Amino acid sequence: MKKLINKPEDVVREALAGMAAVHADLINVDIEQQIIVRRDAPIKNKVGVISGGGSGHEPMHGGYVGYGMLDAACPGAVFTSPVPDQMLAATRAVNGGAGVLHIVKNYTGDVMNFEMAAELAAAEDIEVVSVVTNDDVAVQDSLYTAGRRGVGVTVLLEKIVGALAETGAPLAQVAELARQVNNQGRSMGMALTSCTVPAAGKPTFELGEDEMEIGIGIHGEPGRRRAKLATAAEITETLTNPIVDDLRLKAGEQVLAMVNGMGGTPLIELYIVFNELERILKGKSISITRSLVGNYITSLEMAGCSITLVRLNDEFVKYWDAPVHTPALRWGR
Amino acid sequence: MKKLINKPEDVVREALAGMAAVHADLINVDIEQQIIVRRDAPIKNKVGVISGGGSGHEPMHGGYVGYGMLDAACPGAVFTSPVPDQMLAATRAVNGGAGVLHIVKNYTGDVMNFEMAAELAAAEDIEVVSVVTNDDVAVQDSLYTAGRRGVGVTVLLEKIVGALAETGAPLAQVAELARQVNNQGRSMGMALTSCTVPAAGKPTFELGEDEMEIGIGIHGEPGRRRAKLATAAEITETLTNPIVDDLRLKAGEQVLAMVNGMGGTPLIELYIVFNELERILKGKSISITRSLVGNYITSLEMAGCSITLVRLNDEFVKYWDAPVHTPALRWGR
Amino acid sequence: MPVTHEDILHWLQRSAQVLHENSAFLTELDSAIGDADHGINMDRGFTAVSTKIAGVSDADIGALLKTVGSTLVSTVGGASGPLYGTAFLRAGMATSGKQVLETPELIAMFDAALEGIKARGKAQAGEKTMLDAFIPAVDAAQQAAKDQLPVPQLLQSMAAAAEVGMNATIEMIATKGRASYLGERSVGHQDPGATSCWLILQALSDTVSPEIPHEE
Amino acid sequence: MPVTHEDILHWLQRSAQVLHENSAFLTELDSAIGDADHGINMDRGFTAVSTKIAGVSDADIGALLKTVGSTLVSTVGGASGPLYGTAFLRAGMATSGKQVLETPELIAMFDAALEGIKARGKAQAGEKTMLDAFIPAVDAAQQAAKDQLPVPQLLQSMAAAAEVGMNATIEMIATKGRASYLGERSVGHQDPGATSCWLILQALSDTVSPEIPHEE
Ligand SMILES: Nc1ncnc2c1ncn2[C@@H]1O[C@H](COP(=O)(O)OP(=O)(O)O)[C@@H](O)[C@H]1O
Ligand SMILES: Nc1ncnc2c1ncn2[C@@H]1O[C@H](COP(=O)(O)OP(=O)(O)O)[C@@H](O)[C@H]1O
Ligand SMILES: [Mg+2]
Ligand SMILES: [Mg+2]
Ligand SMILES: [Mg+2]
Ligand SMILES: [Mg+2]
Repeated sequence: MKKLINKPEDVVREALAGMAAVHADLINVDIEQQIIVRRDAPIKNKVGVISGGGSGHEPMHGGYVGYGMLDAACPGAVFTSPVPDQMLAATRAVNGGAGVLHIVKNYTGDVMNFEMAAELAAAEDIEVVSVVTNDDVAVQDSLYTAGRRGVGVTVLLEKIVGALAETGAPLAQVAELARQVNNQGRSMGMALTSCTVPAAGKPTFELGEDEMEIGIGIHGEPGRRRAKLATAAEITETLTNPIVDDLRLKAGEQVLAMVNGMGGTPLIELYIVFNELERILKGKSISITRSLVGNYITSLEMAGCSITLVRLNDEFVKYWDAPVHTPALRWGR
Repeated sequence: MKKLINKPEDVVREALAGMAAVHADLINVDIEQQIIVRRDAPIKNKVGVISGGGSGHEPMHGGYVGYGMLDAACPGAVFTSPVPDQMLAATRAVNGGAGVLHIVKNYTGDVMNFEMAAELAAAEDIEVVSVVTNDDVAVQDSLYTAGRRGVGVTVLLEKIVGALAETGAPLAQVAELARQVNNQGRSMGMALTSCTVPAAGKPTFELGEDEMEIGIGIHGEPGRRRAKLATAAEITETLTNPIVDDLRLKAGEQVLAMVNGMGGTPLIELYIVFNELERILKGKSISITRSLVGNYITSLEMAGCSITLVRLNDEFVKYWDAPVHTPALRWGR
Repeated sequence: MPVTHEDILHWLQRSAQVLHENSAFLTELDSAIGDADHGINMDRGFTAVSTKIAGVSDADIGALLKTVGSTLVSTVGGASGPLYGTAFLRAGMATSGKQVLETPELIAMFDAALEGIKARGKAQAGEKTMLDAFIPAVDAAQQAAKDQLPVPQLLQSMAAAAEVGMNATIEMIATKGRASYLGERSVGHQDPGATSCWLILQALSDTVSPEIPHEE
Repeated sequence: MPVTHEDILHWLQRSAQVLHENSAFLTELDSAIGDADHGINMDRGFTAVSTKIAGVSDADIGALLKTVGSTLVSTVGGASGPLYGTAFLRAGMATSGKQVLETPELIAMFDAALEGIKARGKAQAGEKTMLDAFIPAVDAAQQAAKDQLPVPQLLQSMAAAAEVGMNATIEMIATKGRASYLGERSVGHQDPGATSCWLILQALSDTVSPEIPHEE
């Protein structure tokens, strides 16, 4: 295992300490409780927006804490949902009296832990609404399964919903916008290499020199299927078409497109994928009017990428364009 | 070779096309001439600031074209200095009548190609001043060698000098500030893995599971020495001490610190390195008052990091804090 | 011979040790169909339990098990944290104030734990989860109680049933938890949660009747 | 038997071919002590040259070589682009208007090219660069001229000297170019630029005297 770390068991704690040092102007990091909180929280009468999940997806979620996005994030152990205590501490820390939105990625562990936290918060008379993201088209959705995973759309949703919350909108409206963004967004990902969970010490899966995994999530789990390595053009088709179909995107529609790196793939390759994505969508007369290319929701050092599309409307665009100032996303101020 | 590309020979061209599509609001990309130019160039009476170098270091330099930083960038083939034609085209495109600053990283190829471009520009009566960055303490400097490589300080210098140029300062002053930043900055880097030049098709060097390269540049070249894999704490010491010594940093001084990922190292590890860096500098009573952590000057998919420190003064801070709006660096607007 | 407060303490310490020893193995299983953390999660949780119960060793069994549950909830995370946490919390509620557990109390405790896991995880038998070890184990316990077997034999038959159930997960297609994302590709791999469940039940049986060799 | 305009054209095409064939080899050499692109660079440049000179084949030798120089400058990049580019530009200036090159013109051409590389790269003999092939080659040419050897033999002795010089770079410590960053670690590796220089000179010798087998 080749990593810039000290001891595997100290990875999350030390990274949090580093993050606290770099971004002291934006966030407070409580290393004991393992939560990252906006410096000016709680903001009176503003809905608190929190999210959380396993570590190893940096900059998500801690990198999105700040003006116009999240009020707090709860990082768990690497690839492990945080525990209810963290979520409860974060909920308390950001509750300005207008209630708190929990943004939960759809994984059994995350859902159950957030559920327990919400029960505990309710017992303290803090109003909590949870919205679950489930945008991964690689996964079959049905009543009888765990449902789709929450992946890329989570980042875009946090931005859009965070901007609405910043205006002082009530909890019900903020939660409703979150549900809408989730409904209009889909993602799919692929891996060229595995990643290595620090405490596990070896790659989660092995891939041949000419193989890739299609339909991966963000936890180093194997994908839906293994395939022969292909060109950027072919890979982008493989990821994009199921998204377009599932969203029933039609000619003339506009999307927010994210080409996301899994952590080990350089930017130059992500631009190539974006180029292919634009070509494919242009062929369907769908236009990308907002975009994001880079490492936004990662799986440690995994090489690969994911594509997320969100069908845009005027409201989404307005809140997407609104100022944001977090460690990982910043514009307009 | 596992990359999200089509044909190796199309990598730079297609990545440029992708970049043009993503950042159409900020830059114009001339794919034929292979230059990236700020949308509003040339700006009358503003010194044009350009840089360039091989591709494979993304976001450098194209990601730094925009308000408050570069007016144009010339990306060469992967790890190969661009040719004088590109630099001349870029120089013409950004010349608003106040002359053009060439920011050149100290590599034989880059220096010679920029030199030829400057001769050609002079023949067209465009005033050009070149400033060479040479901040890599891993390399022995002497009159009889190629001198130190230009690495991380280049990014920080482009930001600081770009901000001054934005104020309408004359070429001589802009060039002088560039020299000052270069003089006050030093870097050192290390690699956990090699990278693979697309056209070469295989890793530039091989490293054992328990080995690392210390004192690497940014072109996948082997470093000064190979060493046994060490902890983040030890590695950070190894990189930081020569920088502090060479800069003769003293207790009470303030620095701008960059912990830069080489492309394949995830952010969580860079935060751990930053945490160590802060600890080491605190032990010497040197304070980090500005910082940057992320992938800013990379070597394709290489895993590893580099550290850059710039001794700060009020002028540097002022121009560092000034607004910037480029694809890869943005604040204040 | 009922299960005593001291037996429960020994069981918990033994579980912590067994899970620690099997941490890499459980994580290996989770690598194949999950995210390579189940052993790490369980080890972290039971290490915390082991430390915690040193301080509350004089409480009654119910209080002790509730402490275990809340400690697991607060330290494990992931899917297994709320599931095992809820199981122990419910087990604690079912044994409130008790100093020893006779067969009826044991059955009540296991029933409560099982209901807790089902309520929390909304899964059923056959979905390739810890339930596929735990449901047959509780069934076996009920049968043993009906057959009026003594407690050590009851626990032994539970562990044996859990092991059979665990092995049966190999051929299942996962429809709950992280392994479900793999669809058909989950077939051929043993479920990590079913494995930790068996380890914990085996630890209980071994604690109460250490002299009986079990068929591993 | 002077070198004709047609010989020069054949030489350039042959160089393009040889550099293409040796592209992976040159890149391999550059991987060890550089940035793994020298073969790619030279191949890109001479492929462009090959296309370009098809259009200017009726120009004089000087004009032709200047076109080669500017094409290399515009397409190669890196260190080798300005160096080889300048060499051919200067060679072109030294042979301006010529249709054939007798020994004195050849010597003048090589001298000019060498001065160009030295002026551009500010390196000297012994620094582990292309100069370590080219300087001994030009020395050999001058000796051959003094010895009044015919042109084919002159070119052959140039190529042979270049090869010896190239091999001598293996033991050198690089003090110029990218390999210099490696310091002592550059010892034991053959310089890629010295190798491409030998390939180009060998191509010239092979073009002019294809019947003479050379010792490769
Ligand atoms: N809905 C569920 N009901 C019961 N058990 C489940 C459920 N989902 C997952 N599990 C169990 O949890 C185990 C995985 O635990 P762990 O790896 O610690 O959590 P995570 O999947 O969040 O990484 C699975 O092997 C399975 O036995
Ligand atoms: N200052 C110099 N003078 C002469 N030749 C040089 C000099 N610097 C480098 N070279 C030659 O250039 C070769 C490398 O060329 P190339 O790999 O194409 O460029 P780069 O080093 O920019 O990647 C070296 O092998 C060496 O022979
Ligand atoms: Mg997990
Ligand atoms: Mg090069
Ligand atoms: Mg798991
Ligand atoms: Mg090279």
